[in-house]
Amino acid sequence: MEHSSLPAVELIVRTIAETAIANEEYFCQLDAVVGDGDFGYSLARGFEKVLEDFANFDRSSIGAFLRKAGLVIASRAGGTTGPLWGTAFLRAGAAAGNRQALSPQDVVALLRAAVEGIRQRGGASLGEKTLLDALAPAIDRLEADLAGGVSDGGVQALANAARVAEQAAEATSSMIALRGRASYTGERSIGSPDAGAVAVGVIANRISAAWRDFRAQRSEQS
Amino acid sequence: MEHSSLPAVELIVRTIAETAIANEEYFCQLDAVVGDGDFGYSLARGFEKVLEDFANFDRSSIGAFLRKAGLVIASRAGGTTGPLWGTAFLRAGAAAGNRQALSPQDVVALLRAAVEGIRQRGGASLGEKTLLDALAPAIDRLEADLAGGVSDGGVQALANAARVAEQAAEATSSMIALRGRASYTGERSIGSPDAGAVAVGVIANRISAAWRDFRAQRSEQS
Amino acid sequence: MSKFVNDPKQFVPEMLKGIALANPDALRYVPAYNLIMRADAPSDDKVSIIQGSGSGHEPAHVMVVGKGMLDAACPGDVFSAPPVDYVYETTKLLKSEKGVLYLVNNYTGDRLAFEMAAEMAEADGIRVRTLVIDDDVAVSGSTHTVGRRGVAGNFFVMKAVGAAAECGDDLDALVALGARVNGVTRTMGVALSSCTPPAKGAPLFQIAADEMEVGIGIHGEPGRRRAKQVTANEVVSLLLDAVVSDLPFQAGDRVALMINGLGGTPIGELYVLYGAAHEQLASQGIQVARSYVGEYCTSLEMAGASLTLVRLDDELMDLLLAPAEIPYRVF
Amino acid sequence: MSKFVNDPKQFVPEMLKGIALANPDALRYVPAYNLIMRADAPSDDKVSIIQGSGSGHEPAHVMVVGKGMLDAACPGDVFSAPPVDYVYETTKLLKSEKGVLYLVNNYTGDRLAFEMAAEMAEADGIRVRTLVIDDDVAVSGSTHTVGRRGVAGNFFVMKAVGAAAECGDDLDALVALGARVNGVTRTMGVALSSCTPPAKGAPLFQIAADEMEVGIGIHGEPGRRRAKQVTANEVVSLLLDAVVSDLPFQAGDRVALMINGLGGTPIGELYVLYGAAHEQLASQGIQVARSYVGEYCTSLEMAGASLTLVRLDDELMDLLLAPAEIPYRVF
Ligand SMILES: Nc1ncnc2c1ncn2[C@@H]1O[C@H](COP(=O)(O)OP(=O)(O)O)[C@@H](O)[C@H]1O
Ligand SMILES: Nc1ncnc2c1ncn2[C@@H]1O[C@H](COP(=O)(O)OP(=O)(O)O)[C@@H](O)[C@H]1O
Ligand SMILES: [Mg+2]
Ligand SMILES: [Mg+2]
Ligand SMILES: [Mg+2]
Ligand SMILES: [Mg+2]
Repeated sequence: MEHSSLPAVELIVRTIAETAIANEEYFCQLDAVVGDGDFGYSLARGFEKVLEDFANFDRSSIGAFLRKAGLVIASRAGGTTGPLWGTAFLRAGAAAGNRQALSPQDVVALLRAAVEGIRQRGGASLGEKTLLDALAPAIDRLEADLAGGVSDGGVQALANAARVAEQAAEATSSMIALRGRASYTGERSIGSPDAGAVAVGVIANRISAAWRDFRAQRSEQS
Repeated sequence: MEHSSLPAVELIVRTIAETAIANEEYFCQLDAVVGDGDFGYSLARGFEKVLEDFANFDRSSIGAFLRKAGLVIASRAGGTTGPLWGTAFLRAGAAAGNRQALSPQDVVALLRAAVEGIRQRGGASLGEKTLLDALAPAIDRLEADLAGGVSDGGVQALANAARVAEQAAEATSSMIALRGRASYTGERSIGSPDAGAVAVGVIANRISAAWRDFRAQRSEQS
Repeated sequence: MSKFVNDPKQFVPEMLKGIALANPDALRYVPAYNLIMRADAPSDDKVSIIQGSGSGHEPAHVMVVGKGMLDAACPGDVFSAPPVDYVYETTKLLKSEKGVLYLVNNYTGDRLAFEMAAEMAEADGIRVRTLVIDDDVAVSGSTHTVGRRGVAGNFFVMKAVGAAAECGDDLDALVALGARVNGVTRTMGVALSSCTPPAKGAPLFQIAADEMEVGIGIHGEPGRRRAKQVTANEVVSLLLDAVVSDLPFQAGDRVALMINGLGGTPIGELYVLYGAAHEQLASQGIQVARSYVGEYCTSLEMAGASLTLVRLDDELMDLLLAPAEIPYRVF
Repeated sequence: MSKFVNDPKQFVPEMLKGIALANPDALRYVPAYNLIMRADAPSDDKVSIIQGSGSGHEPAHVMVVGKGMLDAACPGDVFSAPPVDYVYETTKLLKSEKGVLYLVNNYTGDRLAFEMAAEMAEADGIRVRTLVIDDDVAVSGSTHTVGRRGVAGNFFVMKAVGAAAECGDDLDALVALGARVNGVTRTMGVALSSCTPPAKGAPLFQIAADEMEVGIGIHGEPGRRRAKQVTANEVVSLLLDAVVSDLPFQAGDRVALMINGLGGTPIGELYVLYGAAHEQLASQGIQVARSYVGEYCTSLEMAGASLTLVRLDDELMDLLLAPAEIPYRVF
């Protein structure tokens, strides 16, 4: 993670997509407990299309690549998920601009831009039992770990961030849902974690593992 | 049953009515197996009204009394049951005419008229799995038993007829329904008795018991 | 029993009261005979058309009383033919110089009630003729002495004779027309679930979650066979096979196609069936010239659908398109 | 899963195909965007009205596209807001000099999709305004940052602005009218059963046979509370209490009363509810001047109903009575 280039970004996006598709049913089930059960479906439809068009994405810059992913998600995924996740990728793309590689600080800035996009589009604050409640603390931890510099290309930092995301997702159980379809369950939403937050945890975990493998391969090759 | 007078006819009609009402659910269940489950309901609604209006029925003759019962049944009971049972009572009433008492032969003639009414109205033949399959053989038996004259006022003859009705009703199990709603079940109707036939058996049984009690009371009093 | 009901025995009267309250100007309700009639009927310039049957098939028939359709409906309890009295009293109230037409779905109970009522009304000097409707192809074969059942196709008979009666056609002409419509109308249905009459409180029959009853009657009577559920396209194929081959409908025919919901199936699914039926018919050279998708003749909350085809000619098409005003409406 | 369905993922497209085949002259279907539009739209003399939402609420909204109602509907999958793309492409196809009106039921997913699409369309020079509908009184109180849901009352907004648009009213006038209608419309529903989205294959939520969910949303979202089932009259009381007290409706008001079926409840039961509601309102001095009983906004095959009241004035009554032609029809 010294300087992440397009292949690294491709790996991350592909990993997110594959994880979303592999967990379609699980994410739906989570959403069914407090929401309306379509979260996994919407997410999978969006990322299916991402993989379908993947080869033809604009690769002129990291920003162009991420924006294209965002457009595809927004255009194909329904529900609240399409606009929110689409906006996240669009904003990350805008933050990346026409860079060909990203510094660790760039990565954090890009993630912050994504979070800010979700916040603006959906109007949610922290503590309202949404994916933000897993995403924001994970980015905080990542920023802290990366701040002092890393020697392993960020493998450990990503693992830590993933663990934080998972724990934070778990912790949404005690929150009362105030956003999205889940909010209608009111008090009844207490006791089950937010589907979006759990998805962030699962995806962060898969990214962390994929990144570790990717780095391992690279060091073998070098 | 030497000479049945209006009180005896009243007793029989009342017994039929009370039996129909008491067995509403049972008769519905039977009809639900091969038919549409409303037989007990229709029968009970008709005879409920008979009991309601009972006190005000025309008692100028046995015929008038039975015709009134028939009209009430036909007017109040729905389904196939209303027209068929109504017609039966109307025809029995017509056969009784303005008699004030009935000889055993009159009773048989009156029952035959009822059966003929059902046959004409509904178009069914014996063996088509209808109430006729219990009613007709029971009347045959009654006629045979009464033919030689009886010493007990017909108590034994009625008991025999009731037993025949019950057995004949049971025997409809092996028939294929060719009339009424049950006919749509076709082959599937085999194995369950006809609801109307079972009702005839149950009612005949109650009449037989009621008649025995009625005779016993009369001989005590005399 | 997941139903909106108060006293189950009052289900039908309370439903009728609701219909009357929702249509205070157009309809009159006579509680004594479960009677819903046009407020402006009878008229001596028009044959009075009466339909009656068990309840539980709504909108048939109490919600299709009005200009261009029925003049009156006198239903019995749920799934039970009306008592003779209801029919007779209804007939007296709808008496017209031009006569009274009974539309009767072919079930023993209904036929007998209308037959006895007709005898009584004729004794009073009222001219009555009866048209029996029997469009259901599920029931066939020599064992069925009771004949075919009348099901959703009765809508087309009511619509056609209703429109013709509005034009002043006389009783004999209406009987002939109705017989002609009935003669070109064929239906078959399939049930995916049972249904529960309010006063019974339990399902009418048992059917497994993955089964269907092919050729179901509208009172839960069994049809041709019990089978495993199949795809929507396959359901359409087997219904069409039975219906098309029966008349038979042939390449070049123009038809009306009705996909009728049995009460518990959402209209979205009915349109899936409709699309498949329309295309399968087209591939046989049969052109759908008019479509009807929705609930016309139901079995309480039964999940299922029936498919009706009517062979059209210009006269029949005009009658189907003629205006009508009934409680069952969108706007 | 007792449903008429082929590939569950193709459920919505196949339904839309059926609608298109049944209405070849009046409608156009664009499969790429789940789009059903009037064949004669857009027109520069008329604001184009677009509604989109998850599917599974039929006849809303794909079956109410037509003269006097919507110009187009672009639904998402079952219970899922449409993707932004569908809305954006629909907007481009319906572009009119007089502008485009979005009618959006107040759910986060729908709002976000229409908001993003509006941004994109406006960047293309299309004039777009959005009207958010939120008639459901079940959702209230300070914790509900997302606000009230849009449910069956959206019919009245569509009908009124649809009629006004047909008369040539401009975009701002339609937004004002729609807001006015939404402001006098209140709804609450109750579910007696759950429902099963085709692609899910299992019920959305669990509810015991003798329970009801009071204040249910049209996607199976929970309402105010879970309770034991009560009589039809009691159901009406508790719905009316919530609805009447909310606006509040008052003695002397003239209202439209809608009893909307949620998909699995037969219309006979809806009329039992209607009768009770009509009488209870009358006893409060509130006069029902127009009735709507049937299915307007459903949740697949859910057993249940919602009750909507609209406070009427003469203008609104005229708009409700204005003619309209849509696929959802009887004749
Ligand atoms: N306003 C919001 N802001 C941020 N995240 C949200 C918001 N609303 C919902 N979410 C997230 O989206 C997830 C649900 O997505 P999805 O099922 O597509 O939405 P819905 O069915 O509510 O339209 C929730 O679990 C939550 O994490
Ligand atoms: N045509 C007929 N002739 C004589 N009896 C008949 C006929 N049809 C039906 N039944 C009798 O009536 C009973 C059913 O009555 P009911 O439930 O009222 O009729 P349905 O529901 O078929 O209209 C049957 O069990 C049978 O005994
Ligand atoms: Mg969801
Ligand atoms: Mg029966
Ligand atoms: Mg019956
Ligand atoms: Mg959703």
